[in-house]
Amino acid sequence: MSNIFTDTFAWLADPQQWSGSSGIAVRLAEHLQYTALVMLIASAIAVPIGLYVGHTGRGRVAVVAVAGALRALPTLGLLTLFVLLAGIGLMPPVWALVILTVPPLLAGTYAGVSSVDRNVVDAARAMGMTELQVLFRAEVPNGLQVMSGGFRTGILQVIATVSVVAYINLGGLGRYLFDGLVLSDFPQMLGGSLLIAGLAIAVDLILALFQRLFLSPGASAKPDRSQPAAVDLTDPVTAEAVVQGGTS
Amino acid sequence: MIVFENVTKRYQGGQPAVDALSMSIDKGAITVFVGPSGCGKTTSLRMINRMVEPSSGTITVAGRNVSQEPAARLRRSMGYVMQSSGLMPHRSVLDNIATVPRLNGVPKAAARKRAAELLDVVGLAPVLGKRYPSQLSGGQQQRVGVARALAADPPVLLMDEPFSAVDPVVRDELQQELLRLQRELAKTIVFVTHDIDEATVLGDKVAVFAVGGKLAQYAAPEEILRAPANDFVASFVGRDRGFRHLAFNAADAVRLHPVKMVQSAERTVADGGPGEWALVVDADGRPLGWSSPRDGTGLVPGGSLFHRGDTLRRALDAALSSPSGLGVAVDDDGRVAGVLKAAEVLALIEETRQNREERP
Amino acid sequence: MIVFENVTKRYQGGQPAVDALSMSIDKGAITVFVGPSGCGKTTSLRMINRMVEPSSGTITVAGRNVSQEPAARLRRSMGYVMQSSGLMPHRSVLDNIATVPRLNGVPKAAARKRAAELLDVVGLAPVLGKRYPSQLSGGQQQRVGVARALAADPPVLLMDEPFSAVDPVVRDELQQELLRLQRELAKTIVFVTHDIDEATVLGDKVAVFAVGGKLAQYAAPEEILRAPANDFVASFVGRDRGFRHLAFNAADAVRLHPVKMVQSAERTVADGGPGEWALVVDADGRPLGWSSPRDGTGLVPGGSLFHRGDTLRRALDAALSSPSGLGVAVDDDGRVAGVLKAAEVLALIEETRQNREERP
Amino acid sequence: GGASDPLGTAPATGGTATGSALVIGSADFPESQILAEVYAGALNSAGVTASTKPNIGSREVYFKAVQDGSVDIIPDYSGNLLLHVNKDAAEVSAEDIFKALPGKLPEGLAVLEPSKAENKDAMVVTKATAEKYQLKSIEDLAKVCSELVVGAPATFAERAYGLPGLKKNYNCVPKKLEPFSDGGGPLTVKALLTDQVQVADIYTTTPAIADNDLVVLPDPKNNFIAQQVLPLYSKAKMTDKARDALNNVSRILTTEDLINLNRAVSGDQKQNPKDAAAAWLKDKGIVK
Amino acid sequence: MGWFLANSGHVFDLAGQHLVLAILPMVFGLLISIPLAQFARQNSTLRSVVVTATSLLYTIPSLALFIILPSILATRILDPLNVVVALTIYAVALLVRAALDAFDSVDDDLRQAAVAMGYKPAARFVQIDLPLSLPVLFAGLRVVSVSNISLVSVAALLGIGNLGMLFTSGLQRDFVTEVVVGIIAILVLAVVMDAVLVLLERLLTPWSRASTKPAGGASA
Ligand SMILES: Nc1ncnc2c1ncn2[C@@H]1O[C@H](COP(=O)(O)OP(=O)(O)OP(=O)(O)O)[C@@H](O)[C@H]1O
Ligand SMILES: Nc1ncnc2c1ncn2[C@@H]1O[C@H](COP(=O)(O)OP(=O)(O)OP(=O)(O)O)[C@@H](O)[C@H]1O
Ligand SMILES: C[N+](C)(C)CC(=O)O
Ligand SMILES: [Mg+2]
Ligand SMILES: [Mg+2]
Repeated sequence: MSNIFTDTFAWLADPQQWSGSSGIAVRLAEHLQYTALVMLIASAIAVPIGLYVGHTGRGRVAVVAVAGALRALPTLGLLTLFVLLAGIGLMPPVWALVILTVPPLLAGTYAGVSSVDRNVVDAARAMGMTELQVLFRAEVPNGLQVMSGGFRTGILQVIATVSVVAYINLGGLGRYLFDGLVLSDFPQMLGGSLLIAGLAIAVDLILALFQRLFLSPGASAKPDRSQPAAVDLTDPVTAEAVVQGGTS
Repeated sequence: MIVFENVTKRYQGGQPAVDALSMSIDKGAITVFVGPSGCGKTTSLRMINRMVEPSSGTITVAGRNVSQEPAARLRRSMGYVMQSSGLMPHRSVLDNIATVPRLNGVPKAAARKRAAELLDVVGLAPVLGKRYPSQLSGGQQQRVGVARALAADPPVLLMDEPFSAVDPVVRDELQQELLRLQRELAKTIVFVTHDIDEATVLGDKVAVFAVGGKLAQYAAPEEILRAPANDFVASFVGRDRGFRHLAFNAADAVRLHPVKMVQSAERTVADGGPGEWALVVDADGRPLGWSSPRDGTGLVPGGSLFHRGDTLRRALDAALSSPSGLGVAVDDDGRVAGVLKAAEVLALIEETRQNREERP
Repeated sequence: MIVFENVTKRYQGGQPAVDALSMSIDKGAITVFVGPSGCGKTTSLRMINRMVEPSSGTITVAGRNVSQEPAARLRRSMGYVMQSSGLMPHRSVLDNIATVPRLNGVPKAAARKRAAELLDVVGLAPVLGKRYPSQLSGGQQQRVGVARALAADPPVLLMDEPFSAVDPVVRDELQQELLRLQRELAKTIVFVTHDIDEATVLGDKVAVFAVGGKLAQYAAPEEILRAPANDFVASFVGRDRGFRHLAFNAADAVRLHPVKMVQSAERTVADGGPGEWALVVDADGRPLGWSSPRDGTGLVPGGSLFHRGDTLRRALDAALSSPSGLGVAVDDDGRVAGVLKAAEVLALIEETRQNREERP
Repeated sequence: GGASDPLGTAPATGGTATGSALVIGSADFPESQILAEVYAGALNSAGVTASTKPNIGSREVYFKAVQDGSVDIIPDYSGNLLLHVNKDAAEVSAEDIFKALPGKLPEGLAVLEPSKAENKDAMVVTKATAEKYQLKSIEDLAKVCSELVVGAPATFAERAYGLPGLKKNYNCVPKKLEPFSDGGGPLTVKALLTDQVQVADIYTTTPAIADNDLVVLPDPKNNFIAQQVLPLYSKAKMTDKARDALNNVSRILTTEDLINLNRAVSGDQKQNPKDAAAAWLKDKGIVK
Repeated sequence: MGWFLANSGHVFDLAGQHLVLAILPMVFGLLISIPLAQFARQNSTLRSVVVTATSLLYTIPSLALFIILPSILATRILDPLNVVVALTIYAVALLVRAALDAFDSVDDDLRQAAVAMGYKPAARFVQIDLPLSLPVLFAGLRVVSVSNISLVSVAALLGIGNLGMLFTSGLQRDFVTEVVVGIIAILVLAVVMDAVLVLLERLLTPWSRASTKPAGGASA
């Protein structure tokens, strides 16, 4: 049992595993492609709705309900359903993942916009900003902190769950889990898991860096929060708690 | 300049927040809306720049019906300052001040330059311009709020309890600063507060609102203190209105008497011999305290000081607070100019009252 | 009863928040700590019940060094009230009040019974006992906070700006209520505020703290207003201290004069003939306003009223705020008892001052 | 292994050999589940209490499950079972394989009599593909192998009969292996029909072969060795009564039965495996 | 519908197993997260370490965890314990954060008031901090509940009984109805669990429903 770990590292260190059409490099690239595609589609759906609801406060209840329902849909079930209905291919799994990702993005965007101090919004309006200006010059820049929290939660979920999607016949790092599983090849599975976790962490660190670089230090100054985590990996609950807390 | 005509605001299905308000706000003056919590002050103020739309009635600014103007443009023509400064946390102080000029299409560099000037106008150091709002104290934030409201040089300034979140000392400072600014700029300012003291200090005219959005009295502050229109106003104005009202009468006519003075350095046990209070002063003639008629050594702390140009209120307080019964008057350099007597101040007060009686 | 001996508190690596404080707090009296923000009032207060541990020095309560007592037990022996009422939102009002007795092991029923009594003591209706704190107004919450602090009948009550979050009218009420309670209960109360008015109204003794945690003056409020120990205290005490100080002198000796009165119902145009102000009263003899010497019909609003037992401050304000120059004095039923003249009040003030001068 | 089951959702697997209920496992494809139900039905009818634990996974997983006592019996296929326990086994015929098995199975495991029913992996193409490349048998694949994508379970890459076998026996190295997780099920068939893969590894008992007019390429080199259905069991809990009941099933079961059972479950009827098994058991008179 | 009626016993059976697999991790997750969060509150370094570490857990793919756990726990591959442990790990990843937020949501003045009244730390935690943090804690718990119920289905890939089996079986049999029934059943479970949690929260926090408007001044 102890040699599982040494075997895993041997597997990871083997240059042969990294090259070729089913090598780690290709799998990694596939994994990122799926993730990017899913995030793109999910953002295109969730962000405008989140901005609208956050800005106007209209449809809040509906959005919370829909986001909750989407969250309850099992990705594996959707995946099977879509594949059975539409056949194999790239898009059915992608849609299943999009449905998984919309709730955190929606919740994050909505919570981000509505987390902005109402006085700031009021002042913006009183200064003569149009509604769009209020949204993009006051609400979005100040809500970005929370919004990117939702985005990071979403992207982490996608990266982790793309692996489940390999169950059908997509590539990505999840292949190592399934191939390893049917063959009882534990080093391969463990290696695949480590790669996925590593990818998630790396992506999150990069996003954190972006956040630090592009977010106004004024907007992120949270004097009341004792201290943010060194690696603020994911904040799946807070953004959603803001949304959910409002309903109960 | 700003005219309310029979304006009523009713939020969804409730009692009126503002009830048939008709009033006319003077150009170039400070008009203060004051009243207890929930009486419709904010609502009235916000109807001026259409942050709230009236349920009925019309509001005109400089003769133009506000409801005919595009809301965003209307708002840019009026500065707005509120209790929580409402500064954009993600922008530097300079950029905050530059907001409205930027919305009006002023180039960035020019807007920043103007912002830097305004920083000086509101009495803030230039270095603060680069900070973020969260890095300023509450009082500084409010000054930035005022600067921002002034940036586009709007003729009208709407201020909703702008100073109520800062501590009393800073509030005093900000009030004086506002009065100083107003002397230079002569804007039409509508100022909301629930503090009657602030209202009487700042207002050229004061509108007292009663609960239910009714205008209870609208007059000069002096008149409101002297002659509250009804019990509601009287009780709102509070108990000390006799004293406070004195603040509206200059004490120029009060007589200053000479007083025995000793330089602190020259004092001996014998000084201020029995039966007479002597004022102890420093080398420049600034008052330090009193020397009691029975004790030449101890320094008795003095009362409040009366500065040349102060009001009857200060004059009387100076006399009443002095251990010798003699109020110390000082000149602009803080040097003793003489002493005043309570009885004489009172006589002056009575005279003022009788003059008022003669031309009511 | 509570003694600070050379107590210093330094939070991690900073300037002292409290600096070498030595003072002795009287048993059964209200001692007020007052001073600007950050001057160490709260820190000093909290060292008494060990919410904060001193860096050096000792504090004794009734002769026992607090640092020798188990903290939890010590705290249960002192009531504590703070600005935000600190009520437990998840417990009913009664259960909130019963907290400390319950911690002391009093059975639930007995603790609730005691809580119900206390509800009455602080002037709250019994029905409120079943509510949650969020269902009370701010003022009611503070009353519950006081009741809770009193529940275990502790000899000492620590109060940290308990009334600063409620509006001025309610604050007045709460202050009066506290004074009434204290007359009955005679606790040792340490009360923190940054409002010098509140300090002078409530305090048997007032400790003025200066920034840096230094005790600037510790004396009776009357003395602090009359003779501030230094410029800091004088400026902190503020400009109106001449008037405010008058609040410490009873006006029992002031002479009441008769005044011409007309019943409101009986007024005619001729009333109050030329040259004389007449007081318009209702059928019960309560003042309604003045009838001017030149106009028999109009009702001129009256000034503030002087109630029997009020201080010189009220007496003078009544005279100064009256349009006739005559302050209206009323008895306990609000009926006119006579009028008083400003000059006579002033004479009384001067007399008081001279008496003080004679026995310094 | 050895942690006790705290949930009670899995049937008890306690060590006493007599009288305790038997657990029949199954692999992660419908036929195996049907067979498990058939075994369980037959056992119950013979008075041996048996329950099923379907869908365990691939052989690597369920073999361990039998070893560690999670299940007691599982329907398996003789050839693949032998290859699983002996990677280098050279046996090809049904008899040889069955003979070789007992010697290779680990301590505590054994197999019962095999049935005539057989289900092997097979290389299947569409009629169009067969015509296009003139494919008569797997041997013909060799020439065009490098142009073709093979659809198969991921394990096909490693199995003796999989890519290694194709290369060794037929010198066929496909362009790509497209892995499918449905064990030659509907996805694989769909991929084949839509030409996403040109060759698919589909079990010979799959009704879809006949239903879609697919061509099973003959296997002259016996790359796909005999695969008779037979029960693999853990000796610990086997009783004579149970043994007789299972042997009785194996005596009756044919390949045709398998295809029909599969059609009942995966075809339009969508019978659940248990019902399909029950119907068959009744039909054959095993259950009255 | 017909298929569901014919197989309702089977579906309910799976739903039962599904529910057990979803609920146990929530309970264990809470039992672990609350003390962990309370421990992490001690200082900001500890806090960021704990938050970071638990967040990392969330990045492990569930499938990988189901597979790897047996070799770590020495459980059998089919042991539902693997699923329970894996989902407990995810629950902890979410709940530690939620619990920290929940404890932060308690007004510090209240804590001070409790200390000033002479509460000892343990009593204060149980009587003040815990009840008052319930609303935020429940918000987190509701997220975990939905997420767990959905994640349990992945365990079907390993043959561990739950509603996810309807997906694997539906896929192999090309049977959409079965998959749809599975999805709906999971949705129903999630909704029911959510309703139960909301109800539970209401029962546990009667004060939060009290109207915040002071109803009529009844002070004397
Ligand atoms: N957006 C709103 N919707 C409904 N009612 C409102 C709204 N804004 C204000 N009100 C109600 O209208 C009345 C007047 O409110 P307004 O804010 O104008 O009072 P205010 O005098 O400014 O009080 P304060 O001193 O507390 O700021 C109040 O009863 C308030 O509850
Ligand atoms: N827990 C703490 N850690 C570090 N510094 C503190 C702490 N509490 C108070 N201080 C500092 O000690 C000084 C005195 O604080 P304290 O709260 O006693 O003042 P205060 O007189 O009560 O002020 P306020 O009127 O604002 O309540 C301040 O400079 C404050 O910043
Ligand atoms: C790791 N997650 C639990 C986030 C997702 C999954 O693997 O299904
Ligand atoms: Mg307002
Ligand atoms: Mg304090």
